[in-house]
Amino acid sequence: MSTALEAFFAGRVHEGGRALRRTTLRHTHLTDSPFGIVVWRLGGERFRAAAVAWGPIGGQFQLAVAGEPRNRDLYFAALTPFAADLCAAVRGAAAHRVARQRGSRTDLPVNALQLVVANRSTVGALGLLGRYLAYLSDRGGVAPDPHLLEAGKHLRFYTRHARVPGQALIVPLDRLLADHWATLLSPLEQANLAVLDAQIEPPRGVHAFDASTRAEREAHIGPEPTEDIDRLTTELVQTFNRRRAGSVDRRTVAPLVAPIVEHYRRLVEPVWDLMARTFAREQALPAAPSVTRRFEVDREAFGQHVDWIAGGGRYRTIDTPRQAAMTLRRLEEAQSRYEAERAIEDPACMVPFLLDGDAIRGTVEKVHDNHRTVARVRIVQRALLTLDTDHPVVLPVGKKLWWTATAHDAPWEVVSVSPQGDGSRVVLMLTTAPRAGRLPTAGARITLSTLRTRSDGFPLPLAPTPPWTHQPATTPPAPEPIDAGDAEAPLPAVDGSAVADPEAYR
Amino acid sequence: MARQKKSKLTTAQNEVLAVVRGRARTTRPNVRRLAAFANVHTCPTAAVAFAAGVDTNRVFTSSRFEMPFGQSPFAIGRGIAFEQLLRQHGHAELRRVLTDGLGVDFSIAPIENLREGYQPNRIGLTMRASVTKNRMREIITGPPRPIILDGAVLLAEVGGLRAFFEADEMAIGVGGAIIVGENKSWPIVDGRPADEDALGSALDQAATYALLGRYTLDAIGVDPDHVSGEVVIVTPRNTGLTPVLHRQRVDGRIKRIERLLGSVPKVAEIANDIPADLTFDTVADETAPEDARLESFASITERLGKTYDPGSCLTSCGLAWACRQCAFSAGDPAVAGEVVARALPGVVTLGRVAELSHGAPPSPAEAPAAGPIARAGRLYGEAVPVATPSRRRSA
Amino acid sequence: MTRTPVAPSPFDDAVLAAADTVQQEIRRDLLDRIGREAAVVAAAPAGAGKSHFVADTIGMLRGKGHRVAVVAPTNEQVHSLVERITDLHPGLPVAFVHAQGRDLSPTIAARPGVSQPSARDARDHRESLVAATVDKLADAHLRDGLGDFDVLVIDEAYQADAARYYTAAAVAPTHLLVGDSGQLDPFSTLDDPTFWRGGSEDPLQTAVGVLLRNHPTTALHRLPITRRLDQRAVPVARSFYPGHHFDAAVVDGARELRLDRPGPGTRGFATVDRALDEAAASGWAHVTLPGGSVLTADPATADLILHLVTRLLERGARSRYEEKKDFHPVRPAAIAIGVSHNDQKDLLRALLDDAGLNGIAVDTANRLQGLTYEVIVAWHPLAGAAVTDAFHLDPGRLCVLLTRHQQACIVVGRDSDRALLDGVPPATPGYLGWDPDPVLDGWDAHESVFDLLEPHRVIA
Amino acid sequence: MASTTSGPLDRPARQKKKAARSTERTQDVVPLRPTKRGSGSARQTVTAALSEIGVPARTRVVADYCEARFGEEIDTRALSALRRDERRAWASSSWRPTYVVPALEGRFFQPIRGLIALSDWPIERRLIGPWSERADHLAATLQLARQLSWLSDRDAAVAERLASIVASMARSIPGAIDGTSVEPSRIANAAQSELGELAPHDGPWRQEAAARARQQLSQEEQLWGTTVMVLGAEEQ
Repeated sequence: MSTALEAFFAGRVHEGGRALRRTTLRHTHLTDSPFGIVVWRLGGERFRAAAVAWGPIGGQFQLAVAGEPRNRDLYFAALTPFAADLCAAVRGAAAHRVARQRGSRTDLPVNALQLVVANRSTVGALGLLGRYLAYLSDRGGVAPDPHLLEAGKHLRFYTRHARVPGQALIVPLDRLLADHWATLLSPLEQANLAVLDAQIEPPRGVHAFDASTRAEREAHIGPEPTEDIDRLTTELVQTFNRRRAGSVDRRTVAPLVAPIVEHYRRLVEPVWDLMARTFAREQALPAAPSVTRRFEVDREAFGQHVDWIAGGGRYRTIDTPRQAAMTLRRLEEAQSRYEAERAIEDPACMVPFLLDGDAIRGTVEKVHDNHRTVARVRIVQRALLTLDTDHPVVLPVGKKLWWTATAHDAPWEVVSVSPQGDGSRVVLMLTTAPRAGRLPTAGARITLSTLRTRSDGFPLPLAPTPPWTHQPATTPPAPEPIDAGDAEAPLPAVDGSAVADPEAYR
Repeated sequence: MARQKKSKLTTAQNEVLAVVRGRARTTRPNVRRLAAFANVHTCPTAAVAFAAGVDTNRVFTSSRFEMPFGQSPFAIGRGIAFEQLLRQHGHAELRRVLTDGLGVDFSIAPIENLREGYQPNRIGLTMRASVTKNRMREIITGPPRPIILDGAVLLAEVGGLRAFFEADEMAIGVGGAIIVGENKSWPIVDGRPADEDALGSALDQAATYALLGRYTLDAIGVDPDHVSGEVVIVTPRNTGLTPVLHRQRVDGRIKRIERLLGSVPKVAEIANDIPADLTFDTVADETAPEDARLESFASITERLGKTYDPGSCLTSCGLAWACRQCAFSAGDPAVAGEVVARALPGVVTLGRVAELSHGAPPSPAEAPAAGPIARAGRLYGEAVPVATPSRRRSA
Repeated sequence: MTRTPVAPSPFDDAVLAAADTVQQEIRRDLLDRIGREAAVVAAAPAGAGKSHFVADTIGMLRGKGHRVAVVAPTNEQVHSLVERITDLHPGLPVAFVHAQGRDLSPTIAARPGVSQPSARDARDHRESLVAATVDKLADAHLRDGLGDFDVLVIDEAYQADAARYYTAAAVAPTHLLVGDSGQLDPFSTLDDPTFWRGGSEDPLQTAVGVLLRNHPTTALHRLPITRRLDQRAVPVARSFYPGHHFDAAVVDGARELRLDRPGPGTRGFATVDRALDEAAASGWAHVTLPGGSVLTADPATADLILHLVTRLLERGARSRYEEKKDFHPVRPAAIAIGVSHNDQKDLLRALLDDAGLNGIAVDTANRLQGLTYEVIVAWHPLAGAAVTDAFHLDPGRLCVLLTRHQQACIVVGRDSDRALLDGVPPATPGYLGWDPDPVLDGWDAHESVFDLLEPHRVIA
Repeated sequence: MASTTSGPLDRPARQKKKAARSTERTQDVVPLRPTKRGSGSARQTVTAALSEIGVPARTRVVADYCEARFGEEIDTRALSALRRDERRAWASSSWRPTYVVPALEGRFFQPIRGLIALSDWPIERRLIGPWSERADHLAATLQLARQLSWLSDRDAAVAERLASIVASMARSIPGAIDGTSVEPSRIANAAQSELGELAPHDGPWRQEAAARARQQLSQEEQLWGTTVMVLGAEEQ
């Protein structure tokens, strides 16, 4: 990230009164039938989704509200329809496969279910919910609805996959907007979708800043409720518990829960609309070429996940050293490739690299494709490129740069740099045989950078059994149910004004 | 160990501070306020408010600058319930978790419960503090048997004034050491906290108690290192409230807290050179118009100076929204965050940044920052010829 | 000024003896464990003579007929290992298995016994001493089944991460891990590499870290000596190795840096000359430019550094050593410039090349790890910064920059750098099962180094 | 803080806020400054003005510039009050933003009355030697002339107000003013050429004095000057 560019954006946004595009293209694949999820938790209760809304983005949502999510029976009864829909949607998307042209054995799902949520904290909330549901114990011989367990496994998969740079299986919209728009918001403030949206499209005649501060006060996105929201919730839940008098019978509870459902419907509706609007806005932007490649990687992971689940597979809750090592390598790979693809395909994304001296741009003065030089022992043919840059550049001799048109191929090596007009004259030598397609034409304006889209050598999978050095003295616990506590009776709520030092319980 | 000497305030000084507070609601320093202050300790306005005991979280009550720092009743209820769970049936759970976690048998250890039987005021706190000190002394004088202090009270000199800090628990006599414990009601799942920052601040709190414990021992001529540099955090495991204990070394954090206590401005000094007639009275006046309150606040920050850094202020200071408003009004680059502010040595306002990006001639002072910005402007112009227009909603 | 006559023995015999004892223990423990899945860790401060010890130990192991694989993270490090081994044991067969384009320098390659076979050939000929990078050995093991050694020796084991160690570890049951705990930890390009932090599976913990975590009873020895640094450099170095005592092998005055032509020269060079004189006299100089925050690749700082090295050569710097008792000129190849960022490196490289000083090395701390020079010019990580952050506070980075030199180290920064450490460090997150805190530890290390350098301050 | 790009919000912050107060602008626009001009906004305005001038300047010039450029009346007496507050703020905390500080004379490094600078400038720029005051005047005139020509086709009103200041500053510069017409380019050239003659003297002097200052003075003294009492000079 270039600090100069960030300063430029801040100045222009302050001046113009609205956010500016960071990109000219969309760098995340957005599907036509994304599956939206909104979660509201009970304050401080990390495993208790007091309300879950789901449905097609841009369409109607369904709402599941337990009333008392800390009661296992009510909670599961409320979550089951959501779980069932999610499972159906996942299996549906995975149904159709195409044979892979290249590479791995598994066939590739034609599609993959794309989840869309308001923010990264919702991703975290779904991860914990998934962890809770995926390993439910059948307490008292009562096996929970299998959809709950399966949905839990899906949520676990999605939230872990969320760490892959450039992935599009689960899209937290705050991240999507922050990637595409420059605002006056500090990183912390960018976590609020409504605030971001307000700076991107402030009401006419209102400065982005004023619009966003108002949104910050008035819009609530969740999943964690504010004090005011839960003061309401508290009253409603207490009444509900009093009326139901311990009953968990659907017919008895259904009428009583209505006020709570309304309470959450009022909270979900604006978030749902906001998600639809922001999603549509980004979808309207032309997609960068490489999003299909990245989504193909996503589809592969998605397919493998579904097959694994279908085969009754379970996921570890703690990586083995092998998984961790291979994941790290995969993520680093994905990250550098994503960065490179963004900048190479999108001129706006190349700007920071030009500013930071990691890329140079200029006009090709001439190309000499029959230069002879000694590579180790033998004489070889190489190409020399003379580039006149727009701006003075500092480059050490021998520095390797990739022409953006051949970023997957061999680099050019700096031979010399000398002042020329307002900029510099840079002579570079191609580090491989000059073939057609590898050489730019004289007079062309080209960009070379440190970015490349191919890594050297594909890594081999590690041995399944870890060496003795990597075997923990005590073997890590097998995945275990974590729902033991949900048998406990709901805890009494206490209003902050009623305690001497409410901060003490943060 | 250097220990600040506490000093009483003169009547005059107290009057000055009373003027500064005006109608503003007040607060006493405690471990969390101290931690919050650490995040804004370079801000002169925050320093004055802290010294004068102004409750910054409530200065802007019932205005659009009041920040939602409150917590859900469910969250607070959970916290209280967890504390109770640890104490019920003669602290059975606390004993169990300490015994399991520290490998010392606390099942029959005496428990000094300092939360009950003392007046909820400074007299009570003073008594609790002296009991705490005596029990701690026993680590060398008394028999080598484990004791648990529930609600130990430790003395601190904050800004040269005496303050009381209440530790969750203190396990004395663990292999000849004293171990400080902090309870949190958020869960640990698969050996990981849901939030590393929450764990970080919990460890900072425990580190504060450990440091104050060392001060206490030092003051009574006992080797301060009897207070272990290792602390314990007690949290629920998974769903529900079943407690589990985690040990962690916090030597680095203890050093940090020592620095912090050392850098809290002396209340007396602040009282002495505070500009006369400077007061939070109007700012805290809920009957006054919002803009008047903001304006009064603005003039305070103008006279004292302020540092607005969204990264730390928005999470730690109740004045942050008002500060942000002032910063924006002044076109202060700080609104956009530290990265931007850092990129602009010699350039004072965002308005000027925009001008420089349009090619305004920079002054010698602006030149270093101006070059890259102007170039950014050119490059962005090439890349994004016309700013992508998007449908505007009408207000 | 250390113009003291050379002591009869330039070495501190007590220190040497202490170090020798520890080395004997390490070898004994290692031999005891051969044939079993067990390891010995040798933690060393900067410049403890690890490579020499490794080469020596390998000779011992080969003498007893054990098959050995020796690895290090980077090719440069392995190259110098091969050089050391052949220095100490001329003719001893060493097979350097390398990736394409990473061959040994012709002179080393030509030495008797040295070969550079493919992984497959190394396997087929059952080479009994194979040297490679950690990654290459892992690749050769997975791809071509190279392995079945008696002992795996890892140099710079604190820079090798657990992920790389995973495969390399499988080539032999018994391991000797030698490393420098003060240098930079393994790093990742990920935005948030802390996902596994605190867990025993963390792929980013060091090879030593994962070993000790899973096998806490592993024998751990600390070498109490530094051979590269002399007594004047030791106090600074100690701030990076809390709880690890060590002393300089050479006595005071055993080394000397002399500038033949006197400064100060022209007015423009006044500061530079004062800095050089201070460095020559005391082994340290901390040159500071006017305070203020500047770009990372600040041209003024780069110019000053350029002037320092050009002037150092102009003034005919000569040095004297414990080994080579008479003065010899300091050649460009014996000078290096250490930086924190690649754009600083690029800027300086370009300036030096223009000035015809291609012989002088410029590199980032990560790449300078394990290397030795006579004189180092270090671009202070905090130079001209506006705020501190984890990257620039990392004690490992500062440690590498300030412990590469045998004669003198010149640190270049700004007046305002020290003030960055006024006030209170930022609040930091916590990780269960992971005690160190780079920010807080770095804060302290930086502060103590600033204090130790203060007497050598030269205001530019 | 002017600019010409279109849109209702592109006017300078202060003007925008005036607009917000006067005309019936939507309620969402919060006044961009406290409505009364306290010592408060003086601080921001003076800092902004100085950074645009870029060299130490007489309070009078700064005040005039503030008025011309930002439409802010600055009472020069308020400036000394401001300086007291500034120094208190500096002493009272580890707060280290940009302060308005006095320029220092180069022998005893005492503050010079009525000549102000910014604390984040390198000290050599804040020191005043035999040639410095003239050099600074030329540099300021040069910069304001450039500023003028850039503004003239962007914000006529401001440009007009600025022109008179530039003119009065340029009077003392030979060949800068031809009769009555204010030609920024002509003024710039004149200032530039005289500056060219002074630089070889002023530059080295400043370097040398700065070196001395940084050897001898504490951080505080480097900003606020020494308090040694010498006849004729007094602490302000």
